[in-house]
Amino acid sequence: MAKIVLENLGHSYSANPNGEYDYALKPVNLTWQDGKTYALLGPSGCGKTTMLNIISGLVSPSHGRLLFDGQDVTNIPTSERNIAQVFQFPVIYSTKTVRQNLAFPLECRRVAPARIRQRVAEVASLLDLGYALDMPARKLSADQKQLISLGRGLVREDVSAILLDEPLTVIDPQMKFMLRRKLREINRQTGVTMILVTHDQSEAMSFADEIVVMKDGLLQQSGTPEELFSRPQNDFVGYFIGSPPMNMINLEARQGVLATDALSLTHQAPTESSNLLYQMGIRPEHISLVDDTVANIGVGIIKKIEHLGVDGIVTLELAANVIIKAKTRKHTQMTVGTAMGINVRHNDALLYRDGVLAL
Amino acid sequence: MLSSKHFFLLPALLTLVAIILFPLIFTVRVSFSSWDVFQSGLDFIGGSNYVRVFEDERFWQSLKRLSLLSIISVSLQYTLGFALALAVWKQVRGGRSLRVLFLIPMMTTPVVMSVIWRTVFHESLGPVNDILSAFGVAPVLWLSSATGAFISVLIVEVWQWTPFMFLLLLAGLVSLPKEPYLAAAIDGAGTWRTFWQVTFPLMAPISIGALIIRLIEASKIMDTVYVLTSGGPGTATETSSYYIYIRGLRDFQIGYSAALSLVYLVIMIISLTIIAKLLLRTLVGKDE
Amino acid sequence: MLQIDHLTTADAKVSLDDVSFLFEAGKIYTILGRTGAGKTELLRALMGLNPLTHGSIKLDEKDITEEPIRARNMSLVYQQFINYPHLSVLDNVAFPLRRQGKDKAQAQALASTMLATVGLGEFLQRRPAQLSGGQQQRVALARAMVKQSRILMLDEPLANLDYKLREQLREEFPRLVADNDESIILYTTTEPREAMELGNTMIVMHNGSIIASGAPAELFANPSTKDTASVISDPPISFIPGFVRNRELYFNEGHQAPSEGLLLPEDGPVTIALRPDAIEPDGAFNAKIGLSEFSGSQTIIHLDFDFGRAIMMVEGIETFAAGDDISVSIQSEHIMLFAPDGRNITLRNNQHG
Amino acid sequence: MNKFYHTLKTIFLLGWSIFVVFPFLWALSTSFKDANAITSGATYIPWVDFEPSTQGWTSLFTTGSQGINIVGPFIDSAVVTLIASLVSLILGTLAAYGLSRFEYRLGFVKNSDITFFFISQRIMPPIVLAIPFFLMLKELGALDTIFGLVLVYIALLLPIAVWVMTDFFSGIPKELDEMAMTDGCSPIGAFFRVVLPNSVPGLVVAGMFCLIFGWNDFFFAFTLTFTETQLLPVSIVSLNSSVTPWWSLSAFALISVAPLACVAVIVERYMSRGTMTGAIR
Repeated sequence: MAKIVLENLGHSYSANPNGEYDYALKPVNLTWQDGKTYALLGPSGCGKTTMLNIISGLVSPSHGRLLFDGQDVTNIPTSERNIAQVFQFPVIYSTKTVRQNLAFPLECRRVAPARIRQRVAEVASLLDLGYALDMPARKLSADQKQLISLGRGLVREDVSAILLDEPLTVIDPQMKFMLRRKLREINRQTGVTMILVTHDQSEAMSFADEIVVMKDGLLQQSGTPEELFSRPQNDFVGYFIGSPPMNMINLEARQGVLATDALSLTHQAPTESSNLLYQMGIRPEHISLVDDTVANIGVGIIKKIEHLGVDGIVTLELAANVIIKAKTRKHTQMTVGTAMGINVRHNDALLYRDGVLAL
Repeated sequence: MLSSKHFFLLPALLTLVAIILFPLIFTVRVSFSSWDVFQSGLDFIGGSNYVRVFEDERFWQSLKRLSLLSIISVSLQYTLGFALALAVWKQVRGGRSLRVLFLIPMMTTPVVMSVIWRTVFHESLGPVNDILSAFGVAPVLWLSSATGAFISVLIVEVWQWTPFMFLLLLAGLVSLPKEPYLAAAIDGAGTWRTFWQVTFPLMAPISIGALIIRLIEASKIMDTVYVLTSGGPGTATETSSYYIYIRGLRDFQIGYSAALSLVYLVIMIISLTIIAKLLLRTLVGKDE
Repeated sequence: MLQIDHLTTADAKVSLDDVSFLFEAGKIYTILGRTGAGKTELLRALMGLNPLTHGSIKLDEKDITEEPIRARNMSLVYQQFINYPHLSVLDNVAFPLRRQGKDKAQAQALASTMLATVGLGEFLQRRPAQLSGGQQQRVALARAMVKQSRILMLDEPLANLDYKLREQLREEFPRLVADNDESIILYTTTEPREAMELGNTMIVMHNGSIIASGAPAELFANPSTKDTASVISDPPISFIPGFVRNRELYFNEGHQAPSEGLLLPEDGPVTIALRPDAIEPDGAFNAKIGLSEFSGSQTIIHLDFDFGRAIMMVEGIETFAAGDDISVSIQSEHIMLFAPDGRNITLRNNQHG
Repeated sequence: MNKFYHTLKTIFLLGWSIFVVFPFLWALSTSFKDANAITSGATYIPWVDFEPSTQGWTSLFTTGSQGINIVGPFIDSAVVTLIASLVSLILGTLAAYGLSRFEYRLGFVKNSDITFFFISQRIMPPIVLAIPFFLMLKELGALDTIFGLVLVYIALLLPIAVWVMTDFFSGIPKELDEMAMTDGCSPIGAFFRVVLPNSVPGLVVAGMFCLIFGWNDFFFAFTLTFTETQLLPVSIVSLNSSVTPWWSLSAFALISVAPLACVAVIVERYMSRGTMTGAIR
């Protein structure tokens, strides 16, 4: 187990990076605590896989240092890093049984046979694979194979972190749910640090204690799911976290305040010159819709209602042609074309200056 | 009903049937005749040609020799081809020209190269004995001793066909996924373990394909033998094909050689099927 | 109008089992089902790609069961991003038009208009392999739509895309097919939310059969069988075995379940279905928290009761520690009851008034 | 440890390279020798070991009693190989496509049986076919003609084309041709408009294999031709049995293996790109 520190860590695939566009991963500082779960989240090509490969040792970073418990491992080969990894496609030793698969990392490290038997039994019971120990590993289903991959990491007592590279991609939708839960349980029972790479924000939100959002090789924000949701540091995080994305309403500076015709919510106007774009960001979940169209901060006409089951998404047109979306459970009682009153708590209306959180 | 799907298959199928089926049926018919130099034509003598086959010690000897030769040469080709493929697999510098170089022997005509090899193995004027003598080794009777001739044929076969193994195995290696290797590194497996636990199992289907193809081709060996040793000295390098050739096209015992070829064909099909099944079971662990 | 009667297939891993339906022009049908439910097989059978062992297909009163594929006036978008690798984006979309006999200039003009509509106006001369997954799927969509065929079929078109791209295309989809009033659109998906969001009519498939169909909201509110309820619920619906005795509802371990407003069936076993919104914090039931996870502004809490497992959804982001005890209430107005044979037997007082 | 492996690898590669190159270098050196240089035992380097002469090479292009004509056999070989390869490739590609996409059934015979029938032709030892071929071509009046050989070589090469292309087509998603059909192509149209343009790598590999096995065949050319038509392998063997000097023989051999050695460059390119793997399973 270890604390992982990324110290000014960056990577460029070209030898002499000219300008920031040459970086697959722009230099970043992060500290990951022992025993927690982390997610690297972003669209394809955002640098999350490069970051994972640097941690696993597949890629040697062009800048900065990587520390495991204070020890510099930047140039240490994968095999000596004490990490484990689960890949997108299940990797198993196809000629071996489940038991032999689980024992393999210990055999490679010349652990005593009695100790190997004991560890394999412990891990098998943790993963509920006890019944399958003597089956050929290749006969198992994809989700069980992923558990074997995970087990090969868990069986080692010295493992610093388990890296999960989109491990749920090839799993049946019905099994995804189960496997995600299993991963969380294992983290809780063993206290091993887990780092998940994914493009699926809901997967990241439900899995991780802390999420690192990335885009174009640049760290956007790192924080708990709650922080990312309620205080996205910029418009990209607001867009990427949450579905539907955060509503962004343009503001104008008038009489010392930033305001919009759409809602009677204002923010303090800045003192600096304001050639900048100011926007108000409101989560669809933070908008409450009421039948009363008078005692509220704005009125919108319902343009569209999407039923998503328990809850629904309502698209509204406000004054000045501003379109917003709201998420509600009362969608079944609404009809398109009617006017609804809109309420938003002032705390939930965030101010963005040129796309960056200003408050 | 002739639909578009027949447009694809029929031309090739009919061509092959027309070219192959007549000779095959004809061979079966001839094998029941006494057609030879003195009596050309299709009479009917029952199964006496087949009885003769089973009593023909020289044929069974040639079959034994052929099995030995093909199993040894194909094993060598596989081992060397795999080793070569692994050696140049990840090599970047100079790798391409080495790969091209290693492929060249399979592109050359076996009989033509055998003509060259004859001069190479020439016992007084050839370079091999010359070089060996520089190391103080006495001249080897490459082509005129039984063992020497067998080894010469083996060397030429290995030279000619290792590239074929190399080609198939390297093509397989370059298409392997990289994750299993990273996983093995993470699990702490060294070079040796990684090869046996990752590379070898992943390459098993390709290995089986390559081995079977080479065994099929090796069992037909005849060109090299014809040019290099003419089956000699004595019958030391006489393979089945070559023996059937002698009986059929040199002695002109058409009927008898037809029987020989059919027996040989049946043995080939049965043994190759068994070998394929065995390879599948040992390398892939299929349990059907 | 597309009428299918008793479609049955064999041979494939998943086969259709006596499927009949009437599709109307100008509507979007979403076909929801799990992997292996027969969605793809249905589309392929309609297209003529999978042979039928039984049944007939009628398009506008004309029997097309035996028509060759090219004459069927249908188009299909695959889950994998399938385009013609050797043709440029423009030629890809022009391809079906050329086959319809349009001349090159006309076909390319129509194709470039369609590509502009799907937002690929700048990429006409690229090869599909040079585009991202989302763009490739747009090309496939453009090629399917440009033909203006009577039936447009989309087989899980977004399944292989990134989460956010999926969201974006889902958002755009209604606009792309907005001026459609003659075609029948069939759209398969495994995601209940996608099916409900996009379809005028939702068709639920299970084990090769259509088990339910209707307006999405209506189907969600009153699923006719347990299978239907299970397929269309995301997050999952929890089924807890129970029974009715003396006009009271019980969970199997003997805990009485709330039944206010419910008309209970005769005494006997029932399955009590709890959607995530049926459970709320604080109340008479004790449970252990198995796991809590965030989903947007909601927190999903997995509960372990004495009598079974269920899922609760709480508005807002709240931290619940796994392993803790919690007391919850169960809202009888969100409970559904299913008979042992799977029929929905939920009856409420107000429905009778 | 690592260094040890590296040294071992280098020695192995070097040793094998020498083994591969050796017969060629020897033949090249021999082709510039004269009688003196040969009968005095093994010599290697021109000017140092012996005085080079070009008679080995010039004799190949001289006609008459002193010369050996290589031009005729070379053209015959090229014509037979190219025509037979082309026909096999066309027929084999069509059949492979049919077998990978449609279901054929004739009694108990299914697709896999037909594929096996094609490929099993490679098991057939040439000797089994040689005599009947001889008699058949004699009936057709095609003995000792290019036409006769082409016919036989088709039977020889067709299985190779079917084998390579079947595996190649199984790697092309069937959705591609299905899509062409939904876009208005007939099955045949789908093949020509969509599948074929995307099959170039497979066609190249299959074509190469046909050329290699066609060009290098000896036995059928040997049994089915005599004087009118003569292919390179047969002419060199007939030289070998006579009293032809080593220098002419070596020059002849080098010329006849040269064209196909160039093929190695193309094969290497396709192998390295990984486009050949479909052709193996």
